[in-house]
Amino acid sequence: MEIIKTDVAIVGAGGAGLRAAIALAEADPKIRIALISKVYPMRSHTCAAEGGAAGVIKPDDSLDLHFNDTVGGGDWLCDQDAVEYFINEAPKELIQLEHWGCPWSREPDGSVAVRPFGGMKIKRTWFAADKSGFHILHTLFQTSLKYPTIQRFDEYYATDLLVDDGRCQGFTALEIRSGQMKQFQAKAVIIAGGGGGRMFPFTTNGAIKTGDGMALAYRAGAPLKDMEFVQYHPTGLPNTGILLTEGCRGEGGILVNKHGRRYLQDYGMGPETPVGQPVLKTMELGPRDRLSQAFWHEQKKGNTVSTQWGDCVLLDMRHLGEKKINERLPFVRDLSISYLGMDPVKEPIPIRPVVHYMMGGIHTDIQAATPLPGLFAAGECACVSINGANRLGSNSLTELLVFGRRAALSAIAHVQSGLATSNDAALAAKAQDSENRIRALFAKSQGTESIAGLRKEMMHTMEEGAGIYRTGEELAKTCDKIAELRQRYAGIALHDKTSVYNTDLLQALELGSMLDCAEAVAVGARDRTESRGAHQRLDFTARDDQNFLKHTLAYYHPTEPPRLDYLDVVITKSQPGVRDYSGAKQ
Amino acid sequence: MAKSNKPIFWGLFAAGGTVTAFVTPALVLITLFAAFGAGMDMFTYEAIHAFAAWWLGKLIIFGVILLSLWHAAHRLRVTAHDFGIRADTVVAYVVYGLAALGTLMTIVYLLRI
Amino acid sequence: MSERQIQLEVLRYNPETDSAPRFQTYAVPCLNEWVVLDALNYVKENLDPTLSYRWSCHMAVCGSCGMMINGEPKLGCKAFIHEYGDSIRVEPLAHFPIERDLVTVVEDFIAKLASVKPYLIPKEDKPVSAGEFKQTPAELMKFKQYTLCINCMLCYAACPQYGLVPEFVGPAALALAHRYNQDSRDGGRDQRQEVVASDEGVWECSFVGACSEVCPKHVDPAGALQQIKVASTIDWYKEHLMPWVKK
Amino acid sequence: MGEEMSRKPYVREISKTTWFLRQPRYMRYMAREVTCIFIFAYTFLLICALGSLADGPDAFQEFLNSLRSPWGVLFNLAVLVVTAYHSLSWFVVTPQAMPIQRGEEFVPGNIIVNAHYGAWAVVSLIILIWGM
Ligand SMILES: Cc1cc2nc3c(=O)[nH]c(=O)nc-3n(C[C@H](O)[C@H](O)[C@H](O)COP(=O)(O)OP(=O)(O)OC[C@H]3O[C@@H](n4cnc5c(N)ncnc54)[C@H](O)[C@@H]3O)c2cc1C
Ligand code: SF4
Ligand code: F3S
Ligand code: FES
Repeated sequence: MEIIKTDVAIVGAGGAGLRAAIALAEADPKIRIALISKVYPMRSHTCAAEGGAAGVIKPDDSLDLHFNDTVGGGDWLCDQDAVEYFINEAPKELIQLEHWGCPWSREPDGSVAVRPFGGMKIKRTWFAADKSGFHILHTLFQTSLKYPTIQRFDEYYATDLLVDDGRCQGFTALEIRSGQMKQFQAKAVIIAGGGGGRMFPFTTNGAIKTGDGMALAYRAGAPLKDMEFVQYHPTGLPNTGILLTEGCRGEGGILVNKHGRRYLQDYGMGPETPVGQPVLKTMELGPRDRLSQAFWHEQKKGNTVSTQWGDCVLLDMRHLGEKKINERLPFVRDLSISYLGMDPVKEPIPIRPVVHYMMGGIHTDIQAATPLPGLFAAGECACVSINGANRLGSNSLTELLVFGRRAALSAIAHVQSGLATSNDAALAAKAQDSENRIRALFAKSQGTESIAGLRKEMMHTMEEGAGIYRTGEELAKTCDKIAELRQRYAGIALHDKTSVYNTDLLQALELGSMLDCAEAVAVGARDRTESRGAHQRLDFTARDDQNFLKHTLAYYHPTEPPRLDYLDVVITKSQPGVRDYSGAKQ
Repeated sequence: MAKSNKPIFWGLFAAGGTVTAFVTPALVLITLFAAFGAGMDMFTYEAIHAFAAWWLGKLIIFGVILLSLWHAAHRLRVTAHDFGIRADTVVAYVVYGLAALGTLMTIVYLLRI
Repeated sequence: MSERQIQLEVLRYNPETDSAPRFQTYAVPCLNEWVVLDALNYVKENLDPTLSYRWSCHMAVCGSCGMMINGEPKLGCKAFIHEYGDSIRVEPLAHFPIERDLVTVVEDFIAKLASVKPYLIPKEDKPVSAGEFKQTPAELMKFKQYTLCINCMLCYAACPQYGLVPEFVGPAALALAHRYNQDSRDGGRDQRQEVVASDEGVWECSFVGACSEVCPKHVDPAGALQQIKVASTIDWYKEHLMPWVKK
Repeated sequence: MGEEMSRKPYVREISKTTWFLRQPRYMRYMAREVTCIFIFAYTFLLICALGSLADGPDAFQEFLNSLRSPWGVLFNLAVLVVTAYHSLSWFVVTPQAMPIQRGEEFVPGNIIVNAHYGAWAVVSLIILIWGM
């Protein structure tokens, strides 16, 4: 097996991975950097983000306000020291991106423009039309080309971390185009593998979001944190899950039910605001979890519109007019026309909540370090706990930047801390184990289970048990089902026996990652007998700060469900309070 | 990689393309009339000679012919390539040579008028 | 929901067993609002797990799923079944070597993107603490269109000059150089000209215009390339005929 | 998953001489390109006219006579069609090569194209009136 030696290796070249790579290259031109990704960097799912990135820049805003919005939005499950670091760094990172050429939308005087976003009390979301993530990703990718020390390994799939002597020292990866395994030896590893929304049937997430990064760390012994918090986005297209950005509502779009009536005021987000004059943090600009939950209630009341793609409510933007829609939401218009055949200028668009984001992920501290020495994580796959029980829209793009860089700085510190030399023979043996595992999977042909079949069952049970509203009973079923699927996974058959670009093998590996993550979600949710943020239980409807002002930590077990442990939330200055989106209390 | 010298020719090509686009069809219409023998009294030697003898007339004629030639020559070079003739240097010599020849003839004739 | 049976003819190539690509036909029951990518996913899930192709976002933004559909470069996720007849022919993007099935070898494209220095080379250095560069909406508009490229390479598959002369830097990469050249914050044009204004750069383009016709994001690379030619020509004449007006 | 290298990318050859038959848009392009042959030839015709003008009235009359041959007529007709196509194809792409930005907006392409058509008509009219 070819061995590639480097100082810092990064798994994932989305927003977080690229930001980390650039930070490393800028910090020290002598550091060797390996940036590996299962897709070409600009294909990473950061490109799909539309709305924008939050950071305090305008004079009417303040760091405290951003702090309060974030912590309250996260239903007090955020670690407040991490949030504080995050909001302090946010504006710097966004300006840095501006200096790298990001085409942020502008005010007439040439300063960057900000837009309102759900759950934010003040306009503070930087945006580049409705392609913010796309522009961030491309700006980062293009900027990364400036640095010769960033060595890219595009279309390499990381399979297992190599842990020896109690620390992470690299990983094995499959070179997709040749089908060969490679061993990456690194003094520090940063995982930036993105989220795992693909374990659910309706999702805004692209095909590559299969939780690989989380699973890598999890299997190597680092715990996953708060996995039960899965964010639904209230406005996805019903047939494809394609997202219509929160910017739609930020610009003044409204949600109505089948009677043409706005309904959010019935769920504690009123009083009703005038059409076309959105008021921050109320009605349509309430947080995502609340909006998605309101959908569920409307559905139960029979107020939803039934379409050929299932039940929907309507997102009405007609009053914005063609000019504004073209200027601020051109992509939204394009997507609606293309994929649904409906023009938001002319008609209300049917939408439904779809799985969007995972608040949980690899447990890291405020330094972006995991409990496993030498292993760092950033981006959606990590859980630094700034998002708590519900991420506020536009905080995550900023998070990629802030903690991507943070992970890089921590990795450098780790590399420079004088590490013991690695035991090459031990690493080689572990790499060999990993190769054997992949080879065995590749060779499987007798199995009776199909990848597509297992995947469907997983999605179904996740939607049933771990959806917008959960019950202990349903969750118990889902846990059992996932455990069963993990066992049946051993019986899958691989039909494709070609080494070159074997997507059958990749899908098998991705399914393995999703099953591991799905179990952490389901078990975490089953044992959290309270309702908080995105985790809503019909059998435990109240928030329970007494018992659950805590993070869930899930530890991997190869054949059994994860072992759970809990960790206190860090509270510095904001005591848990009531999440109020009624707009009454100005 | 070195910067190309193609801008010399491309500049002439682009200017020529614009000039020919504006004037050539009308010119052709005139010669077509002449070819049909229509309005023969208008194509008197004297009238045309007078125009060509006038300094501005000379300049206009020279400009139109020069730019048309170099426009066509440069595009022909590309077209040869498009038809699979890959001896670009030879092609360039031939087409630009023709254009140079035409330019020279125009100068000589204009001086003789 | 209307359903329609489609004959999906897919070019298959397995480097380990085939000496040349061949077509394989699948009968796919399609819903009317499906895109070609949905049909391929149907094949992969239900008929033939060995079929290989790239995709991710399913919303025409990641640029992975470029392929020839009935001979035309298209994004698989934006080629609607209802726009085609009952038989659809799918091939890997033209002008790129086939790695396997619909997967092409794209290193050449990536290297070309990198070759034009596609990053901001600021006119003046400015520390982050000094805040953002000012840029008016009009200045932003000047290059905005060229930032929309998703690197899908459809333009390379459409450009005959790239097919004939693989050294050609090509439409998307050159349009990206133009994007930075036009940015009011940038001062790196001279550095980019080395590659951009070389023979293999913009001068290999004969303004076929196919690139812009197929571009799913309306980047209009053809326009960008002509603008580069105009500017480079002015450069040349200035440099050689009026050396005293040095910038 | 073999140990040895199993990649073997397949390169599809493109014919250097017949590539443009593949697609209508390539044919349109080639049609545009070959206009140059006619423009080249026609320009030499003009040069000949100039030469005859320099040689005196007899030579000029001879030139006019030669124009009037069937070949002369046919040639002129062909050039007319072809150069008109050149003009159209040239004006249609000017907004791409030379966009005009007014404030935040770009002047719509069809306005620029139409302005060119208008100017073309005016220039042609002037030439025709002047020439006759
Ligand atoms: C449709 C949509 C809209 C959004 N809009 C917004 C918004 O407006 N504002 C906001 O703040 N957030 C938004 N988000 C959330 C945000 O975009 C994501 O959380 C964020 O982009 C994740 O970035 P990342 O760098 O962590 O991961 P990604 O960009 O997903 O990148 C993951 C990387 O890891 C690589 N990788 C994964 N597994 C492996 C493996 N096994 N081996 C090698 N490489 C691997 C992938 O190739 C990829 O490069 C949105 C999300 C979606 C889906
Ligand atoms: S210019 Fe258009 S066609 Fe070419 S790569 Fe970019 S988006 Fe694709
Ligand atoms: S198709 Fe090719 S030749 Fe030029 S205009 Fe576009 S790059
Ligand atoms: S799948 Fe992303 S562009 Fe088609």
